[in-house]
Amino acid sequence: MYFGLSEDQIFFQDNIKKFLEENSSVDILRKIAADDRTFAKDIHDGIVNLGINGLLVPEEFGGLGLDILFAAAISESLGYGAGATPFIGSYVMAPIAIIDGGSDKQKQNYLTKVASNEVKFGVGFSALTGARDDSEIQIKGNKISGRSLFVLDYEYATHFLISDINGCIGIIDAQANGIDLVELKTIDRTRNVCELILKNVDFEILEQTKNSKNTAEKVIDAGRIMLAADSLGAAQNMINKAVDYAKERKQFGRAIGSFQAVKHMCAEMVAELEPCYALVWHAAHAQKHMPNEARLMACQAKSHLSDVTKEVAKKSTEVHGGMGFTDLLGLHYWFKRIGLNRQLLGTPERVREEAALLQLN
Amino acid sequence: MYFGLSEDQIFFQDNIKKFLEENSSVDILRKIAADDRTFAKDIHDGIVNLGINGLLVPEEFGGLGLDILFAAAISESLGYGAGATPFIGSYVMAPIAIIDGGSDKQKQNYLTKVASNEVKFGVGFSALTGARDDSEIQIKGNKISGRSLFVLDYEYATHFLISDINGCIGIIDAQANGIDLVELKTIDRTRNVCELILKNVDFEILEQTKNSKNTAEKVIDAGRIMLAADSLGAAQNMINKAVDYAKERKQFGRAIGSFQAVKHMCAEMVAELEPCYALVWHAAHAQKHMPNEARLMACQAKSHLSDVTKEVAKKSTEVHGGMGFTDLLGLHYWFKRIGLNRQLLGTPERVREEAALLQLN
Amino acid sequence: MDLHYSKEYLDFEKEVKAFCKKYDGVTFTDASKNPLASSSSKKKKIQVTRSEWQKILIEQGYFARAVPKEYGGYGGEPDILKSRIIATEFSKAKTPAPMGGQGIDMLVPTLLEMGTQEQKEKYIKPTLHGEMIWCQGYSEPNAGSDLAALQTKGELIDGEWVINGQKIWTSTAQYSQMMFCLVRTEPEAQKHAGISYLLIPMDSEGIEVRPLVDMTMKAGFNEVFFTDVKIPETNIVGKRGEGWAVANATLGHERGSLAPPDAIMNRLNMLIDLMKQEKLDGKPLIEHSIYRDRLMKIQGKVMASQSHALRLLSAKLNPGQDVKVGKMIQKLVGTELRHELEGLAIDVMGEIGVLYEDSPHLRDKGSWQFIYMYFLGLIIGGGTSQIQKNIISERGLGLPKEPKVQGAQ
Amino acid sequence: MDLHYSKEYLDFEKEVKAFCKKYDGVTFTDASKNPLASSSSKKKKIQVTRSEWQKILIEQGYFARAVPKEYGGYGGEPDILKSRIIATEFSKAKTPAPMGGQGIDMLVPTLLEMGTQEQKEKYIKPTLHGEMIWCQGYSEPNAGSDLAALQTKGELIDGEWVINGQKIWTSTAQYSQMMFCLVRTEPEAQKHAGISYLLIPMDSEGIEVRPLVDMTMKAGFNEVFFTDVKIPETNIVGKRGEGWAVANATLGHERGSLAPPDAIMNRLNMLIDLMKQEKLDGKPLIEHSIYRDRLMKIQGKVMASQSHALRLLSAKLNPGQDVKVGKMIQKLVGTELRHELEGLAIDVMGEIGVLYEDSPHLRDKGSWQFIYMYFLGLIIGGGTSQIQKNIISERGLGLPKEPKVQGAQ
Repeated sequence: MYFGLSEDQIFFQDNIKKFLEENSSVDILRKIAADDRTFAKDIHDGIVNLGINGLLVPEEFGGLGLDILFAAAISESLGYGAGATPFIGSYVMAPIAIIDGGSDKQKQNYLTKVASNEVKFGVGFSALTGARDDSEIQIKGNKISGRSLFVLDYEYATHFLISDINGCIGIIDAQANGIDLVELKTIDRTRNVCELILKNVDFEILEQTKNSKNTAEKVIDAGRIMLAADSLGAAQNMINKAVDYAKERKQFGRAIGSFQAVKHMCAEMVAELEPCYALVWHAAHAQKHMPNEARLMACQAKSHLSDVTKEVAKKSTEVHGGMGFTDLLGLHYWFKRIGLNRQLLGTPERVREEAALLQLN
Repeated sequence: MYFGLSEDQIFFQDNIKKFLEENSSVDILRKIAADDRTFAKDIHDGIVNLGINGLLVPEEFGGLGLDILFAAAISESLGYGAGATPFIGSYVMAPIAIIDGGSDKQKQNYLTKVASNEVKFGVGFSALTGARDDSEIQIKGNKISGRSLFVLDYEYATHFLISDINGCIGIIDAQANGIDLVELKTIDRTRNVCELILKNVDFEILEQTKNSKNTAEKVIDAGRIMLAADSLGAAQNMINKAVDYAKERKQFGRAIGSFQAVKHMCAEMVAELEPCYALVWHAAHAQKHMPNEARLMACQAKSHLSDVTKEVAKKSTEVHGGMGFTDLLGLHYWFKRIGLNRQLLGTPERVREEAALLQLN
Repeated sequence: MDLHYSKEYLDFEKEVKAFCKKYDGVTFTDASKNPLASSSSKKKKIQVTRSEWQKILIEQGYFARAVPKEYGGYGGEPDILKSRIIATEFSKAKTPAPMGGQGIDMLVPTLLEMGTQEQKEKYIKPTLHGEMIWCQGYSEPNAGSDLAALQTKGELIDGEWVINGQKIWTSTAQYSQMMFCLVRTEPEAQKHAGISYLLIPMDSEGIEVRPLVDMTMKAGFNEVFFTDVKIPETNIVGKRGEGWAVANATLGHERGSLAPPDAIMNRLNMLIDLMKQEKLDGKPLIEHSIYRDRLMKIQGKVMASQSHALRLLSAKLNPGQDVKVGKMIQKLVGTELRHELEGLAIDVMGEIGVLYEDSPHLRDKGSWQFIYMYFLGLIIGGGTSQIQKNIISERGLGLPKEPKVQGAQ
Repeated sequence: MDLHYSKEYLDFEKEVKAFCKKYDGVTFTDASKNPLASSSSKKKKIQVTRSEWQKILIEQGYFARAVPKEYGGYGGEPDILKSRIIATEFSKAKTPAPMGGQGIDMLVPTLLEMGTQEQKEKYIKPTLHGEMIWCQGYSEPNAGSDLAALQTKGELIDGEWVINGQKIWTSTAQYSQMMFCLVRTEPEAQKHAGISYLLIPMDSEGIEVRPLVDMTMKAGFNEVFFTDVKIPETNIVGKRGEGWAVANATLGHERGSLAPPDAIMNRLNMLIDLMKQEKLDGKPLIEHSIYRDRLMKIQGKVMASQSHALRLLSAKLNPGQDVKVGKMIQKLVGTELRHELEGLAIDVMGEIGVLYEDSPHLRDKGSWQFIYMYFLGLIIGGGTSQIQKNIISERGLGLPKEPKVQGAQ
């Protein structure tokens, strides 16, 4: 019996953290936020070199064949380092969709290319997770029309994977006719989202998703766990920064960390965040090993982490006093990463409602 | 322009506080909680001697003709002193029901007797405010059957005022045939509630309430403001006790009130509670002077105070450490008073839902 | 991540299941005076005394597993996973758990580590067999969170300790044969020094136990007054003036056990049942989305705490695993969460939720209000939430201690 | 309780309404560089300069009411109720408010109380007329909440102050002609002593203003660096070493004005509109009871804070009325509440809620995210919430100060 990350998982995490520590300083983040994309490209290339693109792709298709827990461990480290790279869409949601929903031929075709990095997916699922502006996606035969509002990881995408409101998922080529790509700007400049306006675009439906929501649900569950893990890592980094700052910064003749008010803020953050590790890992583990609890745990991981990390983001900023508010320390890059994760793939209220319905039915 | 209590109102409050300070020590409360009703009777008599029974009764019927703001001021002081006396039902909700809903004859008959203290009402409105066990009250002609679950201020009642789910309000004589009175025991022993099981009991319907919910709504609004005011007073007393204790009690060689953690708990309580005075007063004032906002403000006063005072009750107990948990200091009598108020005439969620619907329609 | 048991443990699980089946419906012939004893089931198949039951459990290795045979234990190796299996299966089958209490949980480990040979022989066996109940005498009215400030005095006169003073918060004092107690024996020494750990028979002359009613209106605790109480010089554990260290070894123990995570899951399930049964405006509460959202929020926290408990268990089994501050937060998080959960149940019931004691219409024997208040007591007791936060931030995160105060001792 | 205005004020209200009507749609010919200036309406009826507008308002007694005529004010009695009427009617009619800013809000009152005759004559009128913009130089990188620790040095050499050091959080520094500034002039004196209050022309040689980008990605603040900046000896307010007292007179002013309660009511109404427009699963958010419950909770708090503001206003009008700690809590409660309100709007919008800057699909010009972050800044700035709680508990409740620390200054 062992509950926790394996040595391999921790080793991979450490590699990513180390890479980001060396290549993604606050100065670099500042440049990326100012739309200097060459730095983002370097980070993305470095992370891909570590092997994340083939992570979930089965070994028979040239990937590493690892599981969602492994992906969660990586997502956590990307959140920790505010890694400006596609991950959740391109390398988690997309391969899972194809593994679970694709025909043998589709798997052979796309998974191999994901593993070899020839094909990169942007992923649009918000029609299913409570998009505020109606997406009006319509699939007719092999054509798709409508709007997919929040497409993740679009920047380097060669293809897009889109779901309609019924969980019917298909692939479009980024070069196909009829695609209008509108860049969206969010608070978080370390990840990129766009809107796709589609007019009668060629659409290759994943075989198993024509009449079943199952695949879409698995994809969303995995995506939510990744978001939870990303926020976990980001929040942990913010706490670490706050604790370090509280030890160094002096006010009224003493380290601010010796004031009970500051101490207790730090203690409260840790007390809330620490159990989240186990929840995220457990939920990720459940995706493979505990099918009856998999969906519920994914929902609860997403919504609980959204709430806890929102609070951590605020409190850790407060511990930094005025400096927390500036771009000088750059704490806000993590604050905003947590802010984006909270709203993606369903707000906490929406996701908890899903969790409740899972248990009532 | 003057926003606040008048000198008269403050004078009356002070009289009640003084009376309770002298006659309702924690020792007395302990005896009352142990069902020694003679002490409760003394307190009730003393409070009536101060004139609260005729408070809202118009002068033409022998009362003081004061308004809901005045009643709120008194309710606050009763909460402050944990006054073991009927008030909200007998001397606020009942007279308002009769003033607003009674025929001239009913007013003449009952209001005069309320003012002279011949008639005392127990009041049962929970059919309208979200009773958990269905009350099944049925009114047929001049007879009423069914159950009224949470009847307030029943102990000295000569009559009961009962509302059905449609806001049809009527009076029954406590001596009438067909009444089964079941005493309920709550956490708060300073006030008494019962269940009435009615079988075909003579029922004198208030003239104006036959086809209109208006009176019932006014009665509930006033009752809710009284509950809010009572919790306000109770919470203020708990804060005062906590601050005093924090100044006196020494741990680790210094007054616990010099620890930032304790200080900040006190500051948080005050910061939450202080604006509640204005909300309660404003809501009470609105009942007479701002008809368009009267209902909304009553709802918000009730629900907001329920939440703030729940937190104050917890924190002020914590400031007292282990002593807060004992019966020795008796802090829990106020804790429980706040606990009862929270659930009466609608839980916070239920009342906020009403507030929302008021604004949507 | 591997949440499976190995064959050894699967076999053990089977064994325990068989044991539980064998003793299904076991009842006790002696109604134990100790309120911490588990209540028994209805079917009257096997009847034993509480003490006999303790012996059966010890014989099986289900209790006192790591206590040497010579002191009445099983004499085996400690095995956390087996303890967990026992707890889980006993809970499922409603088999009566072994007795707990401060003697078994705190005194026995202390004696095993620091007691004399004579003390071990004299006290451990009857304690394990449920024949000797202990209470703890640490807190005093003027030494709540600040134990080092305690004032109860012990003087060594003619080969006897003569004790004067007062203790508070001594649960089970009225049922106990013995108290383990912190007493100031060297009045000149600095705060933490000068305290000794004494063992006091509760039938000694000069002891008065007064029940201490708390906000639940039950006397869950007591005050204990000492007037010239005399006990033998040898009734000391560890050396004179070293009682602080002796006590600290077991204090950590207490903090971990206050809010067991299985209990909260059971309670959450009770709450869900309640919300299916109670109706508001004709609809079960579980279908009112606002209440349901509050429930889901709490479920998220409960699931996190359950998973976290597994992680801590795993860290015990795999000593390399780092749980950092994971252990220190347990008391703070567990007690606050439980208080919040019970509070939701009260709101769910509305007016019904304030009923108490033996009132008509009471749900679940009034346990929601009782535990709501009781857990406020636990938030405060055994180190308030404020003290917990000090510990987490200073020992867990390495934040500097508050600077020494001028003029303070 | 009497919420009515007397005849005098009803007449005044009419007068102000008429004024607003007369100047309906007034616009400014000079696009003010001061970002604190109100934006103008669309209809282009009357055109004036900002400075002309200030003068019109002063002439009416609508601005600088209590400032003596000789210094450019109206020369009347202060009247809180009239101020309130002006604010309310201007807000309703969207009439441009008078300019605010640190010069008008903080420096002018300070000079009136403590300035020399010459200083009053020189600075007040152009400041009121919007021709002289000021910034505040209090905070330093190593003196955030602890102003007494400031290090910027001023030496009196040959009849001139020579200033070296650095200030931070100086909003409007890039537009300002002048700075009022705290500078350490007596290095040997104890912390609070030894500070002087100086007036520094921003075009002095040796001043460098660097914009300070904050988490909103706007440069709402600046850092200001001083290298051998020389100003006349007479540019000091109050005496040498008494700057702390001079500054404290106006600090209180700032805390009260950070979160005006009218603004939050407007914002709440915007949120309600948003919830009527945005849809989730085909239904407006306002009909989703969970979100609506969050809205109602916030509405309760907003109503309490609105009523509380009336109570404080009343206490100003009726000096006998006791508002106890009522004033001290305003900054803490107001900023936290506003932050919470803006946060709900973000959740209401879901994914749309994270859009920012000039993104497509942006609602309300991205103001929800901007203000959500900006108010986190205000929670911290001007005395963090932690400092506020110290003030409330020590000055408001009389709890003892933290004991002096051994070794600290």
